[in-house]
Amino acid sequence: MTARGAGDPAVTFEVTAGGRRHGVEVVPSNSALTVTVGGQPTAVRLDPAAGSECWRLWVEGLAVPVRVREVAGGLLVTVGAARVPVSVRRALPIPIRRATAATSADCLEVRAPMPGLIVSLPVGAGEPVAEGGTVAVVEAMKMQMDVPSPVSGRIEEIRVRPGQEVAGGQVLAVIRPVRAGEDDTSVGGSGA
Amino acid sequence: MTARGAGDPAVTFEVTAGGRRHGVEVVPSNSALTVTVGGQPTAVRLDPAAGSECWRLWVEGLAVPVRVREVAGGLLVTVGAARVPVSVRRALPIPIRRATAATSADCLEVRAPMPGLIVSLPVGAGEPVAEGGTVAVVEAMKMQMDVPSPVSGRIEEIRVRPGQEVAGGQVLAVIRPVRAGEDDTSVGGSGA
Amino acid sequence: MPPLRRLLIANRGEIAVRIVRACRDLGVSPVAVYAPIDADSPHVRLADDAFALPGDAPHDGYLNAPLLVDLARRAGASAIHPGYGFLAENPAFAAACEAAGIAFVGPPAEVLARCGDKAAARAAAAEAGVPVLPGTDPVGDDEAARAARAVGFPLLIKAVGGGGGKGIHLVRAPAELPAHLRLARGEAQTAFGDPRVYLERWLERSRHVEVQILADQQGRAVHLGERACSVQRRHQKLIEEAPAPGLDPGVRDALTDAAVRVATALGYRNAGTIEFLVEGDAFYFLEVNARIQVEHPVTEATTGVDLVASQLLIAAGEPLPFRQEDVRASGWAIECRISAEDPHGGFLPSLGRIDGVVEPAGPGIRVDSGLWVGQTVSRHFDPLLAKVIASGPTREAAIARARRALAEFAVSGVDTTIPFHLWALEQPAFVQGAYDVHFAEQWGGGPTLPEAERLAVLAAAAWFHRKRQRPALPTDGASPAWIAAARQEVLR
Amino acid sequence: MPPLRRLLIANRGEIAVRIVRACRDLGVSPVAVYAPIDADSPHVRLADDAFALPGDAPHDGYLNAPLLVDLARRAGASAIHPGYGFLAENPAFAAACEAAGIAFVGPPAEVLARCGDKAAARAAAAEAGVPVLPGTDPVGDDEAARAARAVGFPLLIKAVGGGGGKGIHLVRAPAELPAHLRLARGEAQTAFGDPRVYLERWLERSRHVEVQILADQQGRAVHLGERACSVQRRHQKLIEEAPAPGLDPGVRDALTDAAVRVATALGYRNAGTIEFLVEGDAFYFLEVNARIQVEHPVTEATTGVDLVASQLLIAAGEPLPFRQEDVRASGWAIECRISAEDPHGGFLPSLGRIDGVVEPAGPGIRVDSGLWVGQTVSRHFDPLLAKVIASGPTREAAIARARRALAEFAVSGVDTTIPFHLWALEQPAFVQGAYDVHFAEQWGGGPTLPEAERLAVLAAAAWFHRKRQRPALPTDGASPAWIAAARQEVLR
Repeated sequence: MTARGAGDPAVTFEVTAGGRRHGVEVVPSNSALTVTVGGQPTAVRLDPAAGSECWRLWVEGLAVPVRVREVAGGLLVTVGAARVPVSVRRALPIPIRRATAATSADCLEVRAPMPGLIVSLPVGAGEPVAEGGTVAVVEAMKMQMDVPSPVSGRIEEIRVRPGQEVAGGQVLAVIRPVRAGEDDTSVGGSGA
Repeated sequence: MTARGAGDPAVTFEVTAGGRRHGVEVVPSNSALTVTVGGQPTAVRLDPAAGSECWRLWVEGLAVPVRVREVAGGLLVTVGAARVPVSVRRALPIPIRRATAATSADCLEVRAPMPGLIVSLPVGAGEPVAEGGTVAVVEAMKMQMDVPSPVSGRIEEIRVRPGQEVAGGQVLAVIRPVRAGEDDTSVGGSGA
Repeated sequence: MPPLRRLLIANRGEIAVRIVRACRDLGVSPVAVYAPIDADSPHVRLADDAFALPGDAPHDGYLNAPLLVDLARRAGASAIHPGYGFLAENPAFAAACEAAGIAFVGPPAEVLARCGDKAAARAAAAEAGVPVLPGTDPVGDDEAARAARAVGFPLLIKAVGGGGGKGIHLVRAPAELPAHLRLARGEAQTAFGDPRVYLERWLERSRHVEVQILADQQGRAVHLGERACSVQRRHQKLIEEAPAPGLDPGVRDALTDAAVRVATALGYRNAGTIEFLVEGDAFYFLEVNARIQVEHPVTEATTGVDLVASQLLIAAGEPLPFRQEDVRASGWAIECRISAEDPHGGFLPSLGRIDGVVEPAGPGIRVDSGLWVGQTVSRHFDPLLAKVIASGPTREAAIARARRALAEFAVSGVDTTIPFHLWALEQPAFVQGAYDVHFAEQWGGGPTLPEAERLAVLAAAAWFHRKRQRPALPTDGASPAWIAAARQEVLR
Repeated sequence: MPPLRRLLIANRGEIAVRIVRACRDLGVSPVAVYAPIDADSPHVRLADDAFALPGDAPHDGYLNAPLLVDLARRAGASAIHPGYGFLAENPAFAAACEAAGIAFVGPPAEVLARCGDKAAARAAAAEAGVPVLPGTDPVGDDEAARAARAVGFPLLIKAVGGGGGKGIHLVRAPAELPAHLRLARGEAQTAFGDPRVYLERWLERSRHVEVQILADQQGRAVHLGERACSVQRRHQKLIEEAPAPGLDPGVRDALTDAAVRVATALGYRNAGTIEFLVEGDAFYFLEVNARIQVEHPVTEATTGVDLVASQLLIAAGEPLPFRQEDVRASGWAIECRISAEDPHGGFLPSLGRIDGVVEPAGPGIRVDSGLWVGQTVSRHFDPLLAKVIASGPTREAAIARARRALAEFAVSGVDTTIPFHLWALEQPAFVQGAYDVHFAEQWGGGPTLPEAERLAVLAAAAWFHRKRQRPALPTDGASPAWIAAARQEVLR
């Protein structure tokens, strides 16, 4: 057990990374930290390297450049070529994304894959759309991209208009799925 | 004449550089300034380049890197390879260095030429020193330097001790000059 | 160079910085223009004078041809360097410059038009005895299906305005054609102000090799060797190198010789690149890139020739100061493009505000960068932020130095392609020089390594601990509310 | 290189960063040590591990031989690189490393001792048929006057511990000898922990030319061409270049050949430099610098050989991977040393806190730097902050690029030698390559130009205006009271 100063209480929480949950204890010792993961203690130090996101992790006689980015629901930690989404349980209640009041639980939201500009919305509200059919065309950095419908269904609601700037992850449209045979209206994609 | 906004009053003062005094008027215009020196208006802009001292001066379609350092009594402005001490009159009362109470007006102060460490003080208080004789040896960055006496005379007072860190310009010793024939004690330099 | 005293740079980012430096080296006074969002950028900071453009959208700014010509005149510039992208290959812009008595640093308008007419360029190459791939003239939507059948699948849709991978779509089957045609046209319109596209046959297991050309106004054309550019994602190059690894010396000679013949046949002037697809020992002319290219530094590193300075000298009417036999390439150079893209998220653009940068340096490393702290990476512009060029006496040395430099490079505020490069430079196929245009597909979403996971857990734990102790880090954005909540709960 | 997995760097600043990079390129894990004042420095930030030294004073820290050997052992390092200065040429330290089973990256202790014994080195050179200048063994204060008469005036007092211009004093007449002897001894004690000095004849109109040597443990020695180092101030080099301008090819061949003979005669191992004075077509051996030198990058730029990586490979027992005839130098390279000195104030050290840095980059520019924002430039260490190495196909191109880079370089917080370099690179004597060791004296206190004065007035006026409008600039130091007073009076 690592000796602890009176003013340096251990902090314990659960970290989930790559689908695995780890019990983690952090104890300050000198200028470093002792981080115990699954009973295995490791001396680490995290020094700032550039701006708010880039750090240098000193661990076991090696220095590893890491980037830590805060996102909704946790952290994205980039270590070399690998990116590891990390969430911290108990300490970090992950906000659960519930269907909004306006959207019934049966409906699906189509979100912007990147921040950008809405170029066009080929299918109008109330119209049918096929799985893979284009719901919106988004442009960023001179690249245009079709945003496809994840299911066959009918557009319940369009939440954006052409020419509008949207954030990554912003809801563009809400679709009510149609089960095979439930609705025999011919459904088309962007050509509809 | 340059048009002036109501909230942009002209500021006038006198700038002395290279021994020449200039009447200077500064009038803001858009993102730049109109600086009139000796009746000659010039549009300039000063943008930060690095830290507190490095700037980029935009003037007459050219950009000139300048460094502006605040020193006692004014500014040191470095333009390319040249350094120009600049003082601003009326706006900038230059503090006159008066002899301190402990030093009679006849005495001269010997100051440290650079910040550093006092290595030795070869001549003691009350002892004679020749013009050019070593009053102190100062060391910085592995370089040692003799601090010579500007006159022949007698050490009135030593204000530092060996091993002491001193600032650039700090008074090391006070010397009372001896006019030729006034004192026939043989005076030596560092060998005394 | 008396006639060229002042030059306007009609571009932004790292290439504008590059052109400023070439100007300085020749004693030419560089003048910048900038979109409002670029006001504090390095190309503005390093120039002698700078003019604001009226808006961030390209058509207001860096594509605003009449305004750029007018600004050059007002700035007293006798030449305009268009960089790459934007107006670099626009014959009308080159003609407008000439009409205003301003030298356009690039080929004359008629050569740009000839190179831009892809079918004509292909025909000229074929006539010069250089193998070409089947392709079309610019196609309308109506005729596209028939033209595609004639070309054969798989095929590429390419923008006539061309370049930088923008507007390029791979089509494997006739059914995919209409959707891709529409997207490609939209991108071409945005990037080049020209919606025209054409079709070209695609070879599945090919390598992309290109040859650098310099041609003076006296009509002498030389090549400066080839570059390998097969590490591509969405038809955008990610890594380029010179020379091309694994290229048979006979094929190399035939390629470079063919490139000079194509350039001569087209009456080419100034710096340009002749692109080829190579499959085994066979090669096919693709097109001419009638501009300085992003990857020009690898050729500068191996030949010692300053290509951008050469562009200025040629534009000023100077003859090339060397002949083909004087060009000696030695060593190896590799360029990694650092772009604001999320390599773990399908290389989608990553927008945001740069709040910290550490660029690499030291032996064998050149960094051409447009990065600055405070920079807003917007959807308006190409995501290229900087380039790391590593060179050394051998390919092995260049790769080792590139890895070292990438590990030193830190960018905070947006995702970048650095993790992809760290991965690529460790892959056996890359290290052995045995890769083709499909190489980057093996990246998938990036590696998942147990060791990285362990380090990420340690880093996350230390990060939280630090956040608890030092509430305020110097960032612009407010800390998300959940962090505050988490902090409270951790403290209990 | 299996035996060398981890290496301790017993140095600081730019050379420690340089060694970190060589380690990375070879897959060796670099371990840093640091005086408390250097805790946030780049060499610490870039290493795999870092150990604090107990104090800032050199004898507590970077000269603390037993502690450094102990730290290497604790860090699991199998080698120590001493850089230059500090313990680089200390035979006892090299012996202590060997005794502890740690490879010292440099010549073995007995070779260091042989090179450090200047009289013995001179004798060995003379025996190898190389001309030498009159000089002495280490001299005591009593015998100095007589020894000086034998050597002849003018002469130099030089430190036995040697290197970097420290402890070197020029003496033109017998009367000046005692004072200079005392100062030189004091400096030698501080810099090298060894107060011994020796005397050597000085040639008034000579040029300083040195030859880079690499010698492996198998006994093969090669040279990598010469460097010209005549731009000196207080016997500290300010600018170096490779090759040496205006050197007759026959003299060059004789010099490099003599250098290899001296190295062979001394049983030299690892990287070293053989120094010569050249006067007309005559040259004289001066001494051996038994270490990597500050100016090594100009040789790296012209030969493509990584000298620091070569040092590591030789220390690991590898034979040189090339022979003399494989070494090909091409192009030109110039290094400007950026030091914390006030060139307008007699090059006195400028101490302070760095609060802003912009380093140059781009084609033909390499920057080796130990600078960081927040750095305290203290009296404890050498004032060298960074080096700008400019290279190009011709000397003219290298000079143009060096000028461009110096204009981009901005350091806030201390005075630097940048203004001197801007001046030097414009001087006809330098541009023509026709300069000797007196060149830097022409600087005087720097130029006074009416145009500079006019710009300074404009800058000062704009600066005051800005200060009035924006009271808080992000500096650490408080604004002097007189500024506040001035502001009030300006506002009236």
